[in-house]
Amino acid sequence: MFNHFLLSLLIWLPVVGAIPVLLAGSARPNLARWTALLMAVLTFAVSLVLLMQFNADSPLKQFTEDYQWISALNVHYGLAVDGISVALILLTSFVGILVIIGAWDVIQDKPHQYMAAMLVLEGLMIGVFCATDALLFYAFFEAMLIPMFILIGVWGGPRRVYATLKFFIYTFLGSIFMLIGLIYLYNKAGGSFDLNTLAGLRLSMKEQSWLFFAFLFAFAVKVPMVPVHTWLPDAHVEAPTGGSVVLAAVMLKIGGYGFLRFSLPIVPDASEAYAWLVIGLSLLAVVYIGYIALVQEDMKKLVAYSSVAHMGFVTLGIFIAFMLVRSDNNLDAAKLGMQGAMVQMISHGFISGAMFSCIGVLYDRLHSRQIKDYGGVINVMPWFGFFYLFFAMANSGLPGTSGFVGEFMVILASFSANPWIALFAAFTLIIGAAYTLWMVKRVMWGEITNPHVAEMKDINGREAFVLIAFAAAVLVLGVWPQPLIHLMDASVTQLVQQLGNHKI
Amino acid sequence: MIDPQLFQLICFYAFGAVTVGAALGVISLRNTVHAVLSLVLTFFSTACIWLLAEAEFLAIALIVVYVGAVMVLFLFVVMMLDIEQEKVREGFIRYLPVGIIVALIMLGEMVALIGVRAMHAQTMGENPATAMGVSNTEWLGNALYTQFLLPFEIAALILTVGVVAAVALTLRHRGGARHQSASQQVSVNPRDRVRLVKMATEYPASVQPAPAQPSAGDQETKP
Amino acid sequence: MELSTSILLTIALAPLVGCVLAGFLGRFLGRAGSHSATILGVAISCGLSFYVLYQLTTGAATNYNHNLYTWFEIGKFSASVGFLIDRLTAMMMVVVTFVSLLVHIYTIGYMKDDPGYQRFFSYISLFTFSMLMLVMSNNFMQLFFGWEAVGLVSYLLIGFWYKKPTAIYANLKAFVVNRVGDFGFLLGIAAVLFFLNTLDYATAFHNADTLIGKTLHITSTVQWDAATVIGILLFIGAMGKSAQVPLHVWLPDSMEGPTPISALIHAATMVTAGIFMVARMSPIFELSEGALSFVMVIGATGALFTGLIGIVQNDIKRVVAYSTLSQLGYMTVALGASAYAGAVFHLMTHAFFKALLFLGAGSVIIAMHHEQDMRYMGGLRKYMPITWITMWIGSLALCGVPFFAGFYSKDAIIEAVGESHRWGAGYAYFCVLAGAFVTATYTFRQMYLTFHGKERFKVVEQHGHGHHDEHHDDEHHEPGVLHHAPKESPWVVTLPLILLAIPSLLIGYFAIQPMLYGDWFGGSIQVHEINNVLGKLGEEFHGSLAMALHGFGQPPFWLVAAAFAITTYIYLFNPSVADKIKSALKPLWTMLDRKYWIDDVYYAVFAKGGVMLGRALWKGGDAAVIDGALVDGSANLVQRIASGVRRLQSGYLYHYAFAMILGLILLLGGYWLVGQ
Amino acid sequence: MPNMNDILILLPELYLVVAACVLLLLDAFMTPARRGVLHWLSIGVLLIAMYLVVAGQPEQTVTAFNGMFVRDRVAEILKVFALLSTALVFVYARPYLIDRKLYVGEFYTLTIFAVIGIMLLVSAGNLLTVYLGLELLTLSSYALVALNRDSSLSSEAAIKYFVLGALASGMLLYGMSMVYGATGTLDLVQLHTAAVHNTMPNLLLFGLIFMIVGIGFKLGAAPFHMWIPDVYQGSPTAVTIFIGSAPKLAAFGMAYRLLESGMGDPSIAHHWQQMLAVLAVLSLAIGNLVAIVQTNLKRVLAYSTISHMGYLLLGLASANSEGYAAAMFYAISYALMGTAAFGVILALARAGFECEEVDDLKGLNQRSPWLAFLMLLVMFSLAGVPPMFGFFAKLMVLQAAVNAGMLWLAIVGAVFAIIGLYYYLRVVKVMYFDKPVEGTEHKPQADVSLRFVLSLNAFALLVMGFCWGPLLEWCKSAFAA
Amino acid sequence: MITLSHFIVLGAVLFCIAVASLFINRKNVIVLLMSIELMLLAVNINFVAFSRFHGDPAGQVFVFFILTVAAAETAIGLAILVLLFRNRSTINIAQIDSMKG
Repeated sequence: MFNHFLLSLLIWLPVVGAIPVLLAGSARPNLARWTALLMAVLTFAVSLVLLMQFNADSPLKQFTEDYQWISALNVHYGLAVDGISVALILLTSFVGILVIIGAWDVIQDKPHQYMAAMLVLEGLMIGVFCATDALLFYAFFEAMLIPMFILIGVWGGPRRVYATLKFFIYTFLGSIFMLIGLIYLYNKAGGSFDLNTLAGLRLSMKEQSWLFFAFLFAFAVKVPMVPVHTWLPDAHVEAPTGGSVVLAAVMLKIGGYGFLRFSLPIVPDASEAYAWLVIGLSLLAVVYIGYIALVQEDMKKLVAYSSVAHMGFVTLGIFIAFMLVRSDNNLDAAKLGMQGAMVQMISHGFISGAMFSCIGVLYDRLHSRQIKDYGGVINVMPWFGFFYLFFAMANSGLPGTSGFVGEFMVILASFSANPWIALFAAFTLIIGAAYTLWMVKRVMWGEITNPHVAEMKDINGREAFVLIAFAAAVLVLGVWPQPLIHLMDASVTQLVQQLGNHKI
Repeated sequence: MIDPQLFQLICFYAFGAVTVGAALGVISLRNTVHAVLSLVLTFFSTACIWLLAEAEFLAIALIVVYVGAVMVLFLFVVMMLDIEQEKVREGFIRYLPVGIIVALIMLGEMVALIGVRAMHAQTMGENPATAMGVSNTEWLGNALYTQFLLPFEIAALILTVGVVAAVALTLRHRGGARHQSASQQVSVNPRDRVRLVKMATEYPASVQPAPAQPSAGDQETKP
Repeated sequence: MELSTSILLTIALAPLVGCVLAGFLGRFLGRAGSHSATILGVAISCGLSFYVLYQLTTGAATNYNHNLYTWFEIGKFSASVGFLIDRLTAMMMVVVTFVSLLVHIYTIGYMKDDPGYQRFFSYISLFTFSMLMLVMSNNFMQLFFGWEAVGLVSYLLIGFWYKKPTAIYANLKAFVVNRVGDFGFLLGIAAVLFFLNTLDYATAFHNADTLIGKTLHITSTVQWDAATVIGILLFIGAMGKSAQVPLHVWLPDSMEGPTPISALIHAATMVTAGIFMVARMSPIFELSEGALSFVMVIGATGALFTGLIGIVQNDIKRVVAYSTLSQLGYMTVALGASAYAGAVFHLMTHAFFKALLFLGAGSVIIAMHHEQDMRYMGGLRKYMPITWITMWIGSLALCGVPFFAGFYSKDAIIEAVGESHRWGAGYAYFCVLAGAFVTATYTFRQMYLTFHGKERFKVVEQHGHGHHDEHHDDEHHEPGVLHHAPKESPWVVTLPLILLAIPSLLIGYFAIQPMLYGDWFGGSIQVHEINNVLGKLGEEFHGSLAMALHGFGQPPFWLVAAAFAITTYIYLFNPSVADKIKSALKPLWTMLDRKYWIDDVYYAVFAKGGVMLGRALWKGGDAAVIDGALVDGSANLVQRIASGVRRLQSGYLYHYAFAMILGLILLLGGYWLVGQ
Repeated sequence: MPNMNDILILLPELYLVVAACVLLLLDAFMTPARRGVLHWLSIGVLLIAMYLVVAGQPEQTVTAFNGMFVRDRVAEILKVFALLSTALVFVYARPYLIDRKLYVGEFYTLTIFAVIGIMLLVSAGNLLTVYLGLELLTLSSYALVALNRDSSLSSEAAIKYFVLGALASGMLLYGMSMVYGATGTLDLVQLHTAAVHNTMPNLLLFGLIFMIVGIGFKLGAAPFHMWIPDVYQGSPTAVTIFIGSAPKLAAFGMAYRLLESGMGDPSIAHHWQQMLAVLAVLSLAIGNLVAIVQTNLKRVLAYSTISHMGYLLLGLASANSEGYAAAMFYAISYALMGTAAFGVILALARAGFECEEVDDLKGLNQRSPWLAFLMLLVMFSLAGVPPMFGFFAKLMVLQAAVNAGMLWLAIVGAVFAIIGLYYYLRVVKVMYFDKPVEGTEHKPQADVSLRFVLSLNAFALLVMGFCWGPLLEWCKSAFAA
Repeated sequence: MITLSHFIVLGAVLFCIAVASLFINRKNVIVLLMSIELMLLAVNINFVAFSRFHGDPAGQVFVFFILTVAAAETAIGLAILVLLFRNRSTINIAQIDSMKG
């Protein structure tokens, strides 16, 4: 009975919860903070209920809610989740709590608005992962830009306006073409936005190609893929810590998720035909972005670029599955790649979230993100240093942390498709270690050169809580990814089987 | 005996020429008053052309309404505003070629698209009013007060708006003008106007008189 | 009866527990508490490892191969965490835990004044755990986990003194260079999965024969033999971890770390992981002549040429480090010659004597107050006799003087290479023989410079008021000036030396027969009959004593003797000759001193080149082209167009009217054109 | 002759005429101090008219006065929203008018006359009614624009509006005369059939082009848009808000009547479809591009109007019931968004201070978070970001365009939506991200009724994003037959 | 013999003269207003002619209304003009460009 509206509850609890937070006003910041935290925790609790009630052995969508929303247009308020969605929802609600705790007394200016924006954002992102109606998906997909826009713009750094406008317009640019594509499909399907219906449509190669590029553009910007990634470093650099965390941890995943939900089922033949392109861009992300990350002088920018590189594995894993299914009929390897992509998404959510939280900790103390302003931080902040190093190692894909799992699986799978692809992908082992550890070297190790660094205090309990939570997730996922994989297995299997269906 | 149809044609060309010439005058005459008068001439000749088309009522109406009212209004405004004649025609020669070219293109397109040739076949048939045995005015009036009753009412509304608007835009309550307001005069409180000041008996210069109250004095000048 | 899972788990996890205790609770446990906890953990591990080895050797228990839990399972692919314990593993476990235990104990003395005491113990316990995971693994995934984990700890320990710029440079370098190896290793694992559809050792080795005839399509026309590809890729991993040419550059720099870990990680255990791995993968390597030749040539090159560098080093630890590189080359050559058992045997003996040498060097360094330059030593033997004697034992073992442990292993390798007919064997044989001379040269030079001859340091007594040298502010010292006379190290330092000296002396004598010529490793190491050089040697083997006696007549011994003579003359009797030779062979000396310029080239090409490339891509690609031209460019273009279009709105009424008229004309004209 | 039935059909309009006259008289005899009565009375009048429109709506389409007047669903919906938005205008305008000494009865009466014009226009069944309704609307508008007699900008705007408006109606009339010449009828229903079988197809289409100019002018579609920015800027904001809302509905109604009712036969429709497509592209381009470089908030909104009319034309150009429904939906959404946008400007203006420049909004979130939030909702709605109402309106017209086979047009619309996004975001940026300028830190004064209704208005944009279904169905039902 | 085309061409010529006036007269707004009157006159000629040729009174009725509306329109227009002159002291539209861009 509870299950009938569980997903709606997940989406709207934080969104509606934002209202009392806003009402608390700037006069009672603590009330706003506690209310926000309560909402976030409740959401997380509900998502845990979802996890427990979820039957991971079934590939079917579960917790289906389907109401006619706009009958004149046959738009449905359709929600349902499969394993992949559940995993991403958990990630979202988990990160949701941590960003609120992370911002607790860091955000002094209008904390109620900040918290409310975060909650709204969280709800909308969960909505994206639940929607089964393309228009509903699109609505969530776009709507979440608004709170993010505000978050970066109001609480961001000095160039926040440029960054946030770039972020918004870039993303909008990408998705508007998807909208046209969806409208086209809607008409083609005789008036339905239902994703299953759309997936069942027969489309000519020409149609598929156009649609493929419409989708590609939308999701490539979101992921982001080279060469439409340049909004990300700017957005990250200027965003407040919480904004960066959510952006990196969850929002980028929506791009990868979109590929799964749109490109693969709806335009499989075009996806096959242009898989080389996506794979090429993914590899470019690994190598090209790797080199760029190497020379960044701003910590956040560095991590942002490394996000681009890591997300390259997501797209690589998804599209390598295509090659494997279509050319070699190697379903298991395809699943491996696809699972790798999924695990990489979740894992990158934790790691990048943690990295940005770490940089936030530093920024709160020194108000600088420039690597050169630091050096020898470990001398004064040993506990922080431990976490920083841990996440840095996870970021460079150390086995035993979650960062390794996805990359490992994707590389294994891509070797099956083509050893050269694996070769370029595996290059991340070298360049990833180089840029991450070089940063660690310059920030953490060495003598203290900046007198302000000497005055920095080690992390407090609140910061420690956030970092420990992230670290626990990274570690558990790295040591034992099987539960997560099992959660998504049925869905991924079904998805991979669908890849083989020709639609022309 | 001239063929009446030919005569009509001659008349048409004559009035047409005057119309076009006067219209050209409207747009080219240096003096605005002359231009307005030229427009009057245009209307007159057009009215004549309408007579050729046996639209007598409208021909008269054109003269009454346009020449009698609208043009007078124009003249009134022109004279009232006292415009420098030389300046307003500056650049006439400069822009003339453009104007001519545009007008010619326009005319070419229009004539080409209208299909003048097809219309050339259409000659004037019998006057429909005459066919019904009524005058043009009656013919028109019948239509106006039956079929076109609603537009007629709307036109009344439009004229009302015209009046309201013109008044709203131009009527000024001049701040400097002096009016009497009876109600205000009646409702005046005497204590506001006159103040009885008790004064000490006048003494020699060594004693200061009480200061005057300037505000009371100001009040009294107002109605 | 099988081995008990709980014992194995205890072996692996006990050090981890110690690590966590010392690491997170070190502040509460205090110094003694921390080292007790970690030493206890490692001691438990060590004891149980001996027990496991005993059980396996005596046949009280059979091999163990079980998964503990599934790491992932996707379709037919799965990876697990589990243990494969056979005699090879057991031997490695014993070596690792034993050396580790001794290093733990040694550290109490070596690090006693260091503020990072607890942290250090935590790290080395973590290392022990990681190394155990590596050797006990029953699958490639876990192997890779251990592989990287030891790399991590190595990174942490090299940079232990994180304030030292050289240390944090060295650890970054070590990690990244190792990653280059791992890059190949990971691809190798991917290849294994691709061809054999499994990551499990047992299954993979069982099906290894199916690789024969399989090829990998590199391009549409080029195809490579599957086993060769796998072998070379996996070996690239070993090249990184075991510091083979050309990925050896990190190991000498890693000497920036504290000496105990140089002994443990960069001599005895971690760097031999590559050797262990190849031995473990013998069923696969055996399938490819090409891969083995590759291994042999790489190993031989390392064995000779890195040894040569050792001759010109002045830092006591660096000499040992280059010696390690050279010895690793020996082991690799043995692998390449299919003498896997020989390699593993040398691995074991080397672990003992090289750990001994490092710890001895550490002992000297303690005595010299963290002065590592041998030019300021000399004549130390009278101050620290135990160190002196034990180090001589280690040195003789290293040189391969008969009866010492190193003799048995090294001689076996040289002979095995001599037996091999593989492509490159001739070159390898030359290298290992010449290497014997080189080894002896730098070893004796080091011993003479350190312990013999004149004292080249000054003792300036400083009557400090309870002042103790901080361990790492010795940069401020004037070189060669000591505040106290050198003295023998405390028992926690010398005890491990003694305990290591014993196996350095004896283990070869007792172990060679079963390990090399017996079937002690059982199925752990598989050699094709045709490649079985050790088998051939075994036919001529008549016992350890006979072999040692025979050894006196062999070329290696005479090379060592020659080296002994020369170095004795130069360093003991006529030190000025050394400088003469140096100036006479100036170009050669420069080449060796610059380490064949390999570091310089790497730094210029990969480090600087990488940064330059990155900057070029960033400024040129991201900033200029994508952001500048495309993103901001299109925004500017829009802005410019907008400013232009804006001017149409001139504010003049007649222009507005024109616009309408023009619109009308256009519509009319357009329609007219369409109509035509 | 008209009978009682005709009167009943025309009841809302007749009622309004009477009410307007009564208000006119009341105003003449009322002291300025009691003008508040007039204000509330006017709003009441409009609301009652709305009730009359809805309550008296017949099931079937009916005509009155020999087909001069049509009362159908289309007219009903447009009238309801025209009345509603005008009522909103009254509420928003009062404080502004009071502050500027424009609080006069003429504002109310002229506006109501304009509304009558709108109602006649959208109900027109004859070219003549179209023309007269249009003139009633525009003549009132000219006067309203010039209402601030002492403002030089206001009179400049008025003269521009007047000359161009007269020119446009001249062209419209020229077109009507041609259409009349080709078909011999002024009645739209008869025109529909006569248009197909006429002897002079060229003449008809020639007239059509001229009529499209008239329609384009009324909509404010490029290149007939030039009056919009100047008139929006120059008019008193209280008038701008009116011009920016209800007349758009009228323009749609007029276009629908002339094009669909009169020229809706597919054999003719494809001609004007192409022309409208051209106008749509030009409007989208010019509106969105030039808005980017504006600094005056009213001009920004003016150019935004032009671009929005481009979208509306996308729907119209589809020339099918879906497209009309979408276009009407769009017009309604725009009317609501326009009133809300200008409503915020009005709420921020005060005596001696026009909130006209974009920079005047700087730091609004600091000064008045609530108004800033309302403006945020409006801006995102105008930009067409879900879940706001504006997005779904855009969706509908894009969908209609794609469905009508004009995919390229939809893509153009999408591309310009992105460019348009920029200036809406800029407004949000100024409000939220910038610090208030020195000396403008005052809190906007609180007129309770304004704030309350404005909040409802702005929130409607959000709420309608969730339940736009009924409205859409209503719109669709108007064109179902 | 007068044909329909005579009237229509006359109307077209007047219309074009009005259009030309818009281009030529860039100073005097009164001339602009008169041009518009010319344009309306062209329309009226068309309507009268068509009405006559169709034998249908509607066209002439239309002209009647156009005349009426034009009168009201002129009244408002000239009122606006007077306002403009009061505020600007000029009716030279070349000087009236305070709003642009």
